Amino acid sequence: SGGAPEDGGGDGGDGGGGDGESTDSATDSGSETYTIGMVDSLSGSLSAFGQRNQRGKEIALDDVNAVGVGGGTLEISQQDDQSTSQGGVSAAQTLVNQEGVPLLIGTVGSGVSTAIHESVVQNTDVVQISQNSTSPNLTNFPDLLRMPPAGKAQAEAISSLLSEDGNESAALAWINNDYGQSVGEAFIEAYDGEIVYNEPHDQGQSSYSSTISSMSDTDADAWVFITYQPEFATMSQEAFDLGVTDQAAWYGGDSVKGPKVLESAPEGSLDGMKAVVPSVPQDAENYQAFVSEFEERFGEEPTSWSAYAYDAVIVSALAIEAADEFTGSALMEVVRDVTRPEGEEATTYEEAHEILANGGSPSDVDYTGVSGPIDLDENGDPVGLLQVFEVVDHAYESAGFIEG
Amino acid sequence: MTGPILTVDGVDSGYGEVQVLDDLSLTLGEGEIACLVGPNGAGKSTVLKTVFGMLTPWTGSVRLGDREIGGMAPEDIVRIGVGYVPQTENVFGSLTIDENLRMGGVARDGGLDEVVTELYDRFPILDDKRDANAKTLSGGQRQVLAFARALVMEPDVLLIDEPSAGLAPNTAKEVFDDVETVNELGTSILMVEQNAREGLGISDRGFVLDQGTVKFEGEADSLLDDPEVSRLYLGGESRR
Amino acid sequence: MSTLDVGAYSAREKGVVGLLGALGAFLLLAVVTGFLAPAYLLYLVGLSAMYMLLSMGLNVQWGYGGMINFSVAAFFGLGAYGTALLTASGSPISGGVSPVIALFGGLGLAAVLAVIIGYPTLKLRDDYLAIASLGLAEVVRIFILNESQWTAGSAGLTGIPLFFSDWPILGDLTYPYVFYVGGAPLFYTTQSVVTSLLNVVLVTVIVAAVYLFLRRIHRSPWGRVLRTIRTDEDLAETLGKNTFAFKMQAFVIGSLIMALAGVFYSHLVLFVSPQDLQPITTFYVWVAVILGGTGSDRGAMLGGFTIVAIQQGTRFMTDTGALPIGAAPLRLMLVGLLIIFIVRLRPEGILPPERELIWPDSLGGGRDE
Amino acid sequence: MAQILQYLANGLVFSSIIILGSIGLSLVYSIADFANFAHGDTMTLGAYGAFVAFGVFGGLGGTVLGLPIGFFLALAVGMALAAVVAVLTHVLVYKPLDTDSIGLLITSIGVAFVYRAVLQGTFGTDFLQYDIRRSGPIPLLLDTLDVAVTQRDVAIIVSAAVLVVGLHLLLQRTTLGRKMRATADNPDLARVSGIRTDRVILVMWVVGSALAAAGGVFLALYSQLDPRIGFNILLVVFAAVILGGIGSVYGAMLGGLLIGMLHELTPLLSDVGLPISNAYAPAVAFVIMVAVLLVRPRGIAGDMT
Amino acid sequence: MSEQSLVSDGPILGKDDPVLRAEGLEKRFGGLVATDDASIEVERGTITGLIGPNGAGKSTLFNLVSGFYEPDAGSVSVNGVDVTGRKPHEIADQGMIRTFQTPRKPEGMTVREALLVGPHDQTGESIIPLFTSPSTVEQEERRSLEQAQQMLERFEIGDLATQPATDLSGGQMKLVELARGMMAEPDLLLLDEPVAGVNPVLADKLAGFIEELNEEGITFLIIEHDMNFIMRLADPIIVLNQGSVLVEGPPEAVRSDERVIDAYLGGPSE
Ligand SMILES: Nc1ncnc2c1ncn2[C@@H]1O[C@H](COP(=O)(O)OP(=O)(O)OP(=O)(O)O)[C@@H](O)[C@H]1O
Ligand SMILES: Nc1ncnc2c1ncn2[C@@H]1O[C@H](COP(=O)(O)OP(=O)(O)OP(=O)(O)O)[C@@H](O)[C@H]1O
Ligand SMILES: [Mg+2]
Ligand SMILES: [Mg+2]
Repeated sequence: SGGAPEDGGGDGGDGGGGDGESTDSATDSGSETYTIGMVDSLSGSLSAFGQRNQRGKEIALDDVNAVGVGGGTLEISQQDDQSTSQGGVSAAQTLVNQEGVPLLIGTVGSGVSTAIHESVVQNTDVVQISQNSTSPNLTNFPDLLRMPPAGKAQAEAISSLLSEDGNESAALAWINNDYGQSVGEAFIEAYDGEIVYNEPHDQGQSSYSSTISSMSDTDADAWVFITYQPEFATMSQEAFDLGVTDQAAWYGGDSVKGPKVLESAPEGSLDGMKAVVPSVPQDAENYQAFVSEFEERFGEEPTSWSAYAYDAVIVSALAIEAADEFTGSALMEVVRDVTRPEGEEATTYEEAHEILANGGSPSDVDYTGVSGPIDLDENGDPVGLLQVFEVVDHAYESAGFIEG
Repeated sequence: MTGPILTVDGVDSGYGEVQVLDDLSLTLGEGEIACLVGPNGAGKSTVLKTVFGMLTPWTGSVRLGDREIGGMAPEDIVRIGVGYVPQTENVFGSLTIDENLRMGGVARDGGLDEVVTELYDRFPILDDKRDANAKTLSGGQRQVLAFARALVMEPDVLLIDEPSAGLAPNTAKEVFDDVETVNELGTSILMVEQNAREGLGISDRGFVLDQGTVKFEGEADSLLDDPEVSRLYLGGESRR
Repeated sequence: MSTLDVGAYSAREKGVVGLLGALGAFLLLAVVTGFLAPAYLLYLVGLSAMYMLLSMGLNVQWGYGGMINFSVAAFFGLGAYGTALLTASGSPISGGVSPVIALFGGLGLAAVLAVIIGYPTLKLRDDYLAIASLGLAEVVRIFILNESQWTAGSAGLTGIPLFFSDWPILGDLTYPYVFYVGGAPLFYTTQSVVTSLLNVVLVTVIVAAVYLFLRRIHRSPWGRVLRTIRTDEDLAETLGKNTFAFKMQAFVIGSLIMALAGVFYSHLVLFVSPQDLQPITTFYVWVAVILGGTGSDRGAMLGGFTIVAIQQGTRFMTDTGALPIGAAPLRLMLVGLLIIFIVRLRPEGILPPERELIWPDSLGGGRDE
Repeated sequence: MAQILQYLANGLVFSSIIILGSIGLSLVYSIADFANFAHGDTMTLGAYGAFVAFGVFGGLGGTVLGLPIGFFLALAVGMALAAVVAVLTHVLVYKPLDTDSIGLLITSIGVAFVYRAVLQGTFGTDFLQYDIRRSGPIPLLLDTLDVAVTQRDVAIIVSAAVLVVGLHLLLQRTTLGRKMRATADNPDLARVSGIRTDRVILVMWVVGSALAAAGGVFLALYSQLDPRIGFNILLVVFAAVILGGIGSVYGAMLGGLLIGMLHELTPLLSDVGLPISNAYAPAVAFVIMVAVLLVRPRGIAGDMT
Repeated sequence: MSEQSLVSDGPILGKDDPVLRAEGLEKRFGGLVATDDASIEVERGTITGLIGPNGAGKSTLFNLVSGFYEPDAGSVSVNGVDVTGRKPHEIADQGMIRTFQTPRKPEGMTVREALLVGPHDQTGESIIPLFTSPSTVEQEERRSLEQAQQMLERFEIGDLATQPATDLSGGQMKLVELARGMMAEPDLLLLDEPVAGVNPVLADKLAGFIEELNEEGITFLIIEHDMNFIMRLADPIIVLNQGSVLVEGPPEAVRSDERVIDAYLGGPSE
């Protein structure tokens, strides 16, 4: 039963919980407020991601509260991590130690998420779900959950795509942070062709022409970009300006795909590029609904980052709904279960909530989100479904799916 | 001599909250050279700074002719015909001699080139170094430059703070001669001089300042002859 | 300012002391009434103390000797990395060393780098030193970022133990999460108050020791020579002072104090990454020193505290739950405006150095700070 | 050979942007006597100003240097906006302050935060772009010299050159340059000489921020626009100013050219047998900068005026 | 030497016990030769005067011997130690201290504090003794403080002791500059126009003070344009012109030397 933090315990009600007891107190008290925390990159170098997160979160919060959670409403207390680990730790300290939230969504940067986990969350009664961190390193912290699949699967997918397409050598440019480094390493490990160029680049530079020039100096069959959208946008423009866009086949990870990238690239310059992106089938109903809602509100297509943030909120809400009490340990017990395939598939919060409200146990639900099947494993990583996109006539087209 | 061209009347002034001038009054007659002498820290430089708008008088008035100039900004005071040679930091170190002189004349309407040429004639020491940065000048050369810079405006009233400090005897003589020449050409001069005997020697009138007030004033010659003034403020003999 | 106030506490200082007292009382009240969680307060105290150390370190360099050092973050980072590389379970080179020994590792690393950076750059003047040190700090950061075989690169270092983890009694105290009094949890808290308390004790001891040390060396002929160098190096040289040696001493001492802050940070936050060496930390420390009052040790401490108050306080001003999109910019703006206003209202800093650098006892009694 | 030419061409474009930024910074540095950390955000401000204006004028027909005329109008608007904001900031923030150069520096960090907060609050943090088509390398140069240079590159270089020459004429043909230097050297004496230092300082802000804005606009044109572009490039601009020698406008230009080039030429190091990764490009630029400073402790143009 | 009443052409070299010996010093600034084969010796125990027209190279000579400029040619030795090319503080360590023609302004220091920097080799200038022997430091400080106060009183600026050293009149700054140099108690003190801008009555008193110090064993080399002052104090007087030594000799003889009158005094001296 979803007790409020104040009374710290289940207060009974009807409906089934994980142990057969009630989880829904909607009937006796309809005004409980469950406050969870969210650390997001609202300023600093990752704030563009943070901003997308905010949009996903807003929609999710509305979706949850339209139905209700634990008989009450969900509230998210939010803090900015300034895209730095120091900022992230302070943000999490405020939420966890001052406000006492039992569940913390956070955060974008893999390094920052790790910092929060190490210094605030570990050994405490708090569940942490990262909305955006993809570094394979996070797999080493089983109690640090996350929404996006580890970059490793992606890297492997890219590498097999490369081989399938008959590329015998590759030039790899990766962004110099935890994400780029670890995905890059995973790619190198997986790829059996020759790596002829393998260099990091710093985030937020105004020019990457030296990177592009160096890549074009190699005779690699394929260029692989493990970087973020603004950086990739700059690179693709510079490549176009240098007239080397056709020199090799281009591949990229999730973070280089986005409407903005296409918008900013000269017409046709990216045609033929392939990007591997964690996703649900595009035609899935819930995803379509999310897209149209998103477009209506913000006037643009969502990226996968917004979808992860959306799902992070939904999964948290489901955990609250399913848990006996509103404490970290109780939430931790159920949070994985609500996402796993044992149960009945639910593609929206409403559906999932219904199952739980009707007495379903946590494992009776298999929430499949707008970002993918989720299915959190014992390491806290989701099992992602990966989708390959190819740029055709200056638009992304799905070119099939790969199991993560 | 007609009425005073410059009148300082009952002025209190100072730095921040520290008062230096205490109800100080003095006048400079048209066409006169007047010399301020007194111990170090008496407030001589402060008088000039107050007249020239570097400091605002706390009370009292400063008048140029009939016009009140107390509290006016220096850049405006220059434009109504007053020139000033500060005691320290009186040249633009990173500008050349030529630029220094031309900066002296930014408020001129025209004829800058002529005046500057004339000044080079008058001070060959500067002519040799037109394009040298002023910070490379020797102490004495700097002093001459500072004096010349103020002359570019051909002011009606010139305030000079210790024109002879650091000058070799021959150069000092030249500068005093120049002060006299400028004066003869119609500029009234209020001068501070530690080389008191020489300074009073070329002056019409003198003021002895001590602790922010005028202790003695009168004809320059009578001050020079006054034994008490001599003993307290002027020292035994001429310093050159 | 007419005369330098060489007497007892000025009205301004009394004001500041009063204000601090009031603030302390307020915080205490907040804890007692449950508005402020003790664990969080202790974290803030730790963070403030860390910034105090950084500010005191920079104050030695800039406030005493006029060296515009823009590599604060690098020395902070070296201290943090030094101890982390030696103690962390995730360290690629060593790990498992006792934090007490690692402390000296961090300091040693910082001292070596201080000499390496200082040697060429301390000959430069003012702003040239600023940019040179900033540049070299970037080099250090880029090195740590890229040489992952030694530093774990951008992934950062995890598994750093608490400082007292291997101490006989204190080490065992570190993991009860909740304090029970008569079976009921005393605090609603999720992280160990004990751990935080130990951190605070540790850092208080460090801050106090550093402060006492600095107070002695500052108001001494040594500090006076540095102050002379600060305004006019040539003057100090003519008087036979080996200005380079003095500057190097101050630079190394300052850097060591910054590294000390880094060591503490490592064991407070238990995670370090190259991000911690971003120049933004340097800017914040500069702001702290200037706001506190350049050249004043107490000012530096107060500045360190102030900067944390600004950073964390603005968190609460905007922390209204359902945040509008503009929350982050709003906070950024608040921080910016606060900085502008403090400089406007207190151009000399909150606690400017008002005393002469003359050995206190030699002026006769009652002159101590 | 073509390789080197290509790097040089890249360097020239990048340098043009840095130069525009560094001139303004250098002016403020010498005349207002502080390191203005809000300068990068002034660049960003100009770029956003032009972005909004381009939305209005973008449709205007005709092209100059391959860019729509509307772009140049927008550029002018961006420059004007930055100038107005800088003047306002001077009047409201810096002028009333009674502090030294470091106090001003710290204040400018606060100012930078405020600028950035406004931009971020208004436009969000995601990146934007001027809606101008890219046309790829100019075929003639590609065929003859095997160097890829776009019309856009040329436009940036030419516009920067025009602005720099314009500034040069302004400084040389009028007494403004001298008045600025006199004011920088000794403000009191400048006033004593009759220079209206208040006005000189205003003009300095106008010129410096307008040029910064131009740099910001070109930077955004070159890559893309987000609230941090100016701040991200600030360190490099500072390096250029210091390398050139503080207070020397021409030194700043030289420093800008050098730093921009160094930044783009790092890949050449591996060609000459120094296997230094591109990741060390900024580090290499900084190390070379420090090395230059050791030889010339007051910058390249150290004692030049 | 003392018997000789005629002035010598060029410098008098080969003195018995020179504290400072500069030989063939040359310094060029671009095309300009500021110092040209200048040699001087300063005999221990004397007050040696250095005069010459503005721009003759006097201050440049000071800068050369004190290590602020690197000579293009020539050598400098202090107390018999060759110090050519050494850093200023190393030369100061040999027992020679100089003052500046344009007084330095130690910001943020009080007048007495500025004076306390003067004494050489203070125990408290090293960090360790601050902790190991604080009492020695304290004693030294007390002594210096007392000395500083006395000095300021002699210079008639005793009441300024706790004023900021930057808020002074032009003449007061010169006095502080002079007093600080004296605090160092060197073997040789180089004074660059110590009384320019100083009130003549006070200048007389200072002359007396310098004589006292000289009797206590400090040697002086003084640049000064104030004839009254330098003629009273100095013997011998060296005249520098266009970068090299024109003549050297006892004051009266120098004063009446044609060449000196031509180049420097300009017309018959009073
Ligand atoms: N900038 C300043 N700030 C504060 N006090 C000052 C400042 N300048 C001078 N004073 C003080 O004001 C008093 C008068 O100084 P002023 O410069 O007018 O003296 P002066 O008569 O010109 O002396 P001198 O002959 O030494 O130049 C002195 O006691 C001095 O200490
Ligand atoms: N740093 C420098 N760069 C260029 N020229 C210089 C420099 N320093 C001095 N000079 C020149 O060298 C000559 C000698 O200058 P110096 O300062 O030694 O003269 P001085 O004898 O001390 O004169 P004064 O009595 O006026 O102080 C002057 O012509 C001066 O302009
Ligand atoms: Mg005076
Ligand atoms: Mg001289």
